[in-house]
Amino acid sequence: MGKSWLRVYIIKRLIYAVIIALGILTITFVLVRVGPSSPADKYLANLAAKGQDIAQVTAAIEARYGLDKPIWQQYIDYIGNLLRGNLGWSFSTSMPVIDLIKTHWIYSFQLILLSSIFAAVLGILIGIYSAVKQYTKTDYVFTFLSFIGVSIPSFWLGVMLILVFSVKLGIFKSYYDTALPLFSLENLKALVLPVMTLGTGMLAGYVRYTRSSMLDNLRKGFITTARAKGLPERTVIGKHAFRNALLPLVTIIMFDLGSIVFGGAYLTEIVFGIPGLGQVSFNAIFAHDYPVVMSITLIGTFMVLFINMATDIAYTYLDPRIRYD
Amino acid sequence: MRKARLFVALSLILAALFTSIACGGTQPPKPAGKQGGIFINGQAGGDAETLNWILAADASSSGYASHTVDSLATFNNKLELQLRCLAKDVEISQDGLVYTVTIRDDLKWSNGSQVTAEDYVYTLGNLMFSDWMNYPYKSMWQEEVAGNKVFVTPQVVNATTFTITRQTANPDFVYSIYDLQPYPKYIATKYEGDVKTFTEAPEFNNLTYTGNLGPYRFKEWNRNDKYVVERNPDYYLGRPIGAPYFDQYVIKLFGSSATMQAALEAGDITHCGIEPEKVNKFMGLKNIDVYTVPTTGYTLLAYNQRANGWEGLKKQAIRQALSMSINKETVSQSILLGFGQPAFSFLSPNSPLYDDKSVVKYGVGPLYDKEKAAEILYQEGYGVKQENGTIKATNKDGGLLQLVLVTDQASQASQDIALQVRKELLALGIETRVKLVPWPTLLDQYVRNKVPGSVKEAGYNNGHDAVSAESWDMMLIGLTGGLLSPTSAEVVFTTEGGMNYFGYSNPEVDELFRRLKTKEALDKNMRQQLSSKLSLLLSQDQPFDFVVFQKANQGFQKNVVGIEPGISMWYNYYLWRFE
Amino acid sequence: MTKRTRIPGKEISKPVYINTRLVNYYWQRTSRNKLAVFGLVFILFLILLALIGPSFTADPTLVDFDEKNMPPVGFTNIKSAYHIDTNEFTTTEIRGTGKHPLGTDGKGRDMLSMLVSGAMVSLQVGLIATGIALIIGTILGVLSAYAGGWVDNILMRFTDIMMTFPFFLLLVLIVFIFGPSLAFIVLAIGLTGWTGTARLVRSEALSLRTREFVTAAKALGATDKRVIFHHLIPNVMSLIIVIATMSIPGVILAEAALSFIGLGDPTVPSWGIILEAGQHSLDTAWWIAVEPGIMLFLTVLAFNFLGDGLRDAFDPRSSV
Amino acid sequence: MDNNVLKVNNLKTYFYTRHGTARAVNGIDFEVKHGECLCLVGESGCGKTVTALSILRLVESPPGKIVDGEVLYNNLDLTKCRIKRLRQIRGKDIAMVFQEAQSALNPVLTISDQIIEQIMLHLPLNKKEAHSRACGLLEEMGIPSVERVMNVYPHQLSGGMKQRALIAMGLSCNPQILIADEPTTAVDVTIKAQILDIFRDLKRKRQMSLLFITHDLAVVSEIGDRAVVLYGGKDVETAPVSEIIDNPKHPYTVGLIGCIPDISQTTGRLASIPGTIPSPLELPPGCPFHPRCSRVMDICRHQEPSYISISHTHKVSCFLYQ
Repeated sequence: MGKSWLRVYIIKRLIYAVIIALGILTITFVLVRVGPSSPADKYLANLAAKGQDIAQVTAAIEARYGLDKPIWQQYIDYIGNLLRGNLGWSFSTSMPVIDLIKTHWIYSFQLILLSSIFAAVLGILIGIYSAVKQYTKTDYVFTFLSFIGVSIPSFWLGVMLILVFSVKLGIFKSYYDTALPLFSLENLKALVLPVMTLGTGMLAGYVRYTRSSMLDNLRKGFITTARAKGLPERTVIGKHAFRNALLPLVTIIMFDLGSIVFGGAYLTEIVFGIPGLGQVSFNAIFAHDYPVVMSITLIGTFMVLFINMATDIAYTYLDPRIRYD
Repeated sequence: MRKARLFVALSLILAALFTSIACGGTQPPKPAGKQGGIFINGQAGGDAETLNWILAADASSSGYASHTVDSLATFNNKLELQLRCLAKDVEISQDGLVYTVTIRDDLKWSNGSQVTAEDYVYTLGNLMFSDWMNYPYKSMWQEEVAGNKVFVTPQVVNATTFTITRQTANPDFVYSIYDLQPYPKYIATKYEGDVKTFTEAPEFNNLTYTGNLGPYRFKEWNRNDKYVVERNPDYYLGRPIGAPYFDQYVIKLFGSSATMQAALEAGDITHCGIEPEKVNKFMGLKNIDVYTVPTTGYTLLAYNQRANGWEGLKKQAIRQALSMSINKETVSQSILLGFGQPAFSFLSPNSPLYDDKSVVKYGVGPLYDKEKAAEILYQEGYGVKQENGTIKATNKDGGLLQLVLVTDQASQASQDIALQVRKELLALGIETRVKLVPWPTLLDQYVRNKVPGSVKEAGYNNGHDAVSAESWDMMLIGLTGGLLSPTSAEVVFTTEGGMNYFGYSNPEVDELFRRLKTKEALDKNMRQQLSSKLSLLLSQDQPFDFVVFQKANQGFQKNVVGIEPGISMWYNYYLWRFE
Repeated sequence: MTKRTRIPGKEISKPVYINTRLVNYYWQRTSRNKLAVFGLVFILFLILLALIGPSFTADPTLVDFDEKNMPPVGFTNIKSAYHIDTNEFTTTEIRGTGKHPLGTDGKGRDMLSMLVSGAMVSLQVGLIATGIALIIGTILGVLSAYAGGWVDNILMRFTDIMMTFPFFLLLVLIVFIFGPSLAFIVLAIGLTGWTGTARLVRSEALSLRTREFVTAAKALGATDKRVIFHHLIPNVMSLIIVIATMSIPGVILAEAALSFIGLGDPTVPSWGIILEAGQHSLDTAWWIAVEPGIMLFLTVLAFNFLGDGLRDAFDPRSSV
Repeated sequence: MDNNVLKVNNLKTYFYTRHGTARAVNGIDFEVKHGECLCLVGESGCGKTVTALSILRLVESPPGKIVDGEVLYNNLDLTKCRIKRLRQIRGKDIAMVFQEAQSALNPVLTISDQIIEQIMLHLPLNKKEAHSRACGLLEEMGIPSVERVMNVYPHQLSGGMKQRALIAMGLSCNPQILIADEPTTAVDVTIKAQILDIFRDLKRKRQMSLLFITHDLAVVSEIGDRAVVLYGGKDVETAPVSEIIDNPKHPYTVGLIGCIPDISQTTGRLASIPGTIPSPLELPPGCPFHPRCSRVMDICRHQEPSYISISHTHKVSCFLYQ
């Protein structure tokens, strides 16, 4: 089946993405510059303790951050550099922003990837089971647990997991050790608690969405048709019902992927001391490291836009009825 | 996580202080111990900002870099001078104006070339004193001559000797010299003149030049995670004995002190600081040693003596009365669980200049007396006698006396003490509103001041008539107490001092500080005398209530040997090793 | 077997809140859901607690450092003190007392009192911030649907931008830059959280716009303002009630998360603030982190239960 | 040995809902003979569809449950046999065609996927053979450009096409019995005629039994051999179609026949049965039809009428004939 309209659609979406990104960049820029605080503020305790002339130091630091120029000039400079592919220099970590991102994305990525897989696989399986066994005791238990799962604050769950598994039982380390090789069992073990922390909410959400989406579809006529054909229940549910139930699930899973880096993943990174992108970006905010804040916002934005687009395109394959014109 | 910021900032300052002077030269060389192992130092604060330390304004950055480059000198736990990187001496001329520094002749940069006096003079003259660099701490190298701030003059004498010449005497200046670290001239000239390229210079950001100057060499710095340095076999101080002993020294960052301490308990890290509540637990652990050491960090309660503070605070008697009603023992026993020491002076009790007899001890013993405090307030017209005979503090017109106590919300210790102060003053009938504000707001709204209606931008001390945007009466802040150089407190206490935002003015104090920076203070006895006088004067006058000096608890794995607990315990850390 | 029931009055332009028959109907549908009833009861209990609780509990700001880290009733804790003069440690075992049934925090404040006053904070945050978000979202959504054309275009592109903005990052940015006072946090959450509402309301209003009663009102000469405020908005109310209930938990959690990373208002002891303080003393005083977490969890759970029940009640498809 | 291929005895299917027990099918008896077309007739809500679903045990459970009776296919009771055995019968021996092709076809699978899936499940054919078999069936249904239709998704076909594809699917394994549940309701008049033609052809060519469910007596008269009239979950009259049309006995059947518009009659209003069909939740005592019956007697209100044979082929359950 030819999908030539899809190419037009992608081009449209890309143009649209650039416009959105520009809007977001501008808002971020304005936000970080209109605030009353200065990057020099956090040094003042130190400087005062050493008896320094604070005004002079503030001026020196602001000059080095490029904040002494007029705001519009800074904006143009920033956008200009960006267009040339230069994300700038991170003052709070003393390395090019691009390198900073390159060294830290993997920590977030592995966490998010594992959590998503854990949550999606388990969530979908439980959701399907629960839907098929609707109104049985197991269904009630799973539904209730899923309510608990979505209601538990992830950061609190992380703290509790540490309390139980690290402090009381001593099974897991309470922090993530970056020294472990990426593809090793130890690394996987180190990620168990973080993945549970981040994944539980997602998992519970997926259970609920899968269950309701499956229930919607299990009531449909084509399920009776499929059964009337003599198909085994596994095929009826796995092929006929689930393929139809997948669509809303994909939306929600993709949305989670796009929004989790700077939400749940960040909180998890804080609790377990994982130096991922979430930590990098929020530390940059606290350090007034504008080039990093801007770049991370930009990356976050593009990621969301890209995931949205990927979702839309995935739809056209999952549901032949969908067309974008 | 941010909550403990000020506290953390303080401990970082201390850590930096210790690590930057983490050397030791006159020590008799210890027998060669077992080499090997990784020392992991846990920290629950923020990461350093740069290894290009000359640009750093934060405390951790120079601490990170100093593992690879020693300073000129350091002090041991008894605050005795330990000369390092120096072959001979720092000699001060009779008139106190010329400092002659002689460095060792066996110091090498990474390319094998010798570290010379030229490098030091270049670092001072072409980097620290240059306009393009705008060195954050440049005022440490400036003096006031005929109303202008001018830099001191460095000069090369020969390959291992240079001089620094001042126009005015200042006995405390020598401490700036002791802390000096060199930049390699042969690399720095490449970047000279352009702060941007200098900032991004790979040699400085990766410390590739440090040769044999420090016990460790840079290995890896994973931001927000860990900083790793590895054993430097060429280390000039360790050469005869093979020190340092650890293969690697790691600074590992944690998101919270709880996980960090759990890691110490589990043996995943070698060392970290321990909060008062947990000391007992760690003392009970078989694998952990806990050392309680004094620090220079102290908390003080500033009384606003500017126009937008309560007018009573301008009177010495009232300030004394308030200080008299705040129990410092309670603060150090109940809040810090004993890991504190009542403070009566800006000088740390550990300072050789501190004289316990020349302070007035408000807030302890007979000078913790609420009745007497009430009586004073009553006599000054700020109180009414109640039917039962007790005195209730009031406003001048007999109304409810309300005071505003502001402090940084990030500091747990300050918050605790603020609430305790509120409780103590409530007993006098004073209602205190505790305002916890973020650090930037604190600076912007409460600290910075300007003369109303003037066009001059708000500063930290804009003269007698200036006031801050928000009015306040008391402020709890943390400062580093004077250890060796009393004049570092000058900015806070003198009328014109750059950090005197609370409007204190006492000509006698000004005069004593001035004299401490003159030639006469070069004389050790005179210096002691002047400091004691100043200490007494300030503890009488109570521009602040000096509340408490904190003690730190350092937890180590038991198998680390060679530690000398004390205020400067890191001074010989290159000799530490595992059993 | 699915039995379809027509919702009485669905087409009537009377708003839900004054149509008692409809309210009764929805209440009946909601009350069939036991979990939703539990949620509602818990929320009412919480409101009651927040309103009259403080007059029964001690002053939550009252510090007593001699009674810090007291365990809850039935638990014990070790209290230690270092004596500088003798360089000795004294330790005593302390037991939870009726004076502090849920123990005390690191400042010796009564946990029960703090949790009670924290309930007020969480409810305020949840209700006010959601209210702000809903008002903005509803107005923009209805306006967008009603005006159409370039107004719709601009508003929806702006909504897209705000939606694409990583929500928590934006929130942290705003709160960090402008300072963490509770009022500002509430405002910031409200100002960033309206996009979903705007979208949903817009699509609902778009479908309503073409309905007969709106056309009829227009034909009778109703002004735009009247159509919007008397016909469109009342008819999206049921949707809004569901959105509100479903988004309150998120808002409460956002405030708690902000507090957790140190951007909470330290002068107001919200559950998030207490929790954050508690996580540093997990091994010595676990209850400081556990108790507010449980409250937070139960509150969010209650709102989720209720929201789910309401959504089912308002959704004719789901009746079984 | 009789030539019944399917025999339904006293079938009862109840739904247990929050509002009470819905007795959707409340004791139905009928049999389908080899090669005949039996029509189940009744208003909507009388239990026709549930009967059809109950035969293959397709009633959603919970809330539905077959509480009594038996469905005998070649002496095998489908209500009690093992599910594995039943699956072998479903789609192979007994196939079903549902009323709304739109919802009965899976929207995310192509037509070929859906037909081939069934063929390969029951017949020992490989994919290619199954494909050509499916093409043949579609062709037989009168679908033009079969190859194209095979590869499209249901939403790309018109209603009539979908219905044909669905029928093709039902026929794909040469079932002995085809149950068609109102296959003509959801399509417009011309398509309806074409679909009915298809069924007539099938009956002629394939010699299979057809259980045709409809509310439309006109359709019954066109293709039915025998008819069973259902009311309130029970069969009230069974007879050959001609008898039903010409000589209805049960007052309900009489009423139904009266409802058929006769275009030759130009005056008068359409006749209708007063009242509404009883809710399966609250079936009236006695004869379920008595509240609407114009010839109601006292006994009808208390006692259920039993089935009596009026002739060899005509049975009715009404006190009028006892």
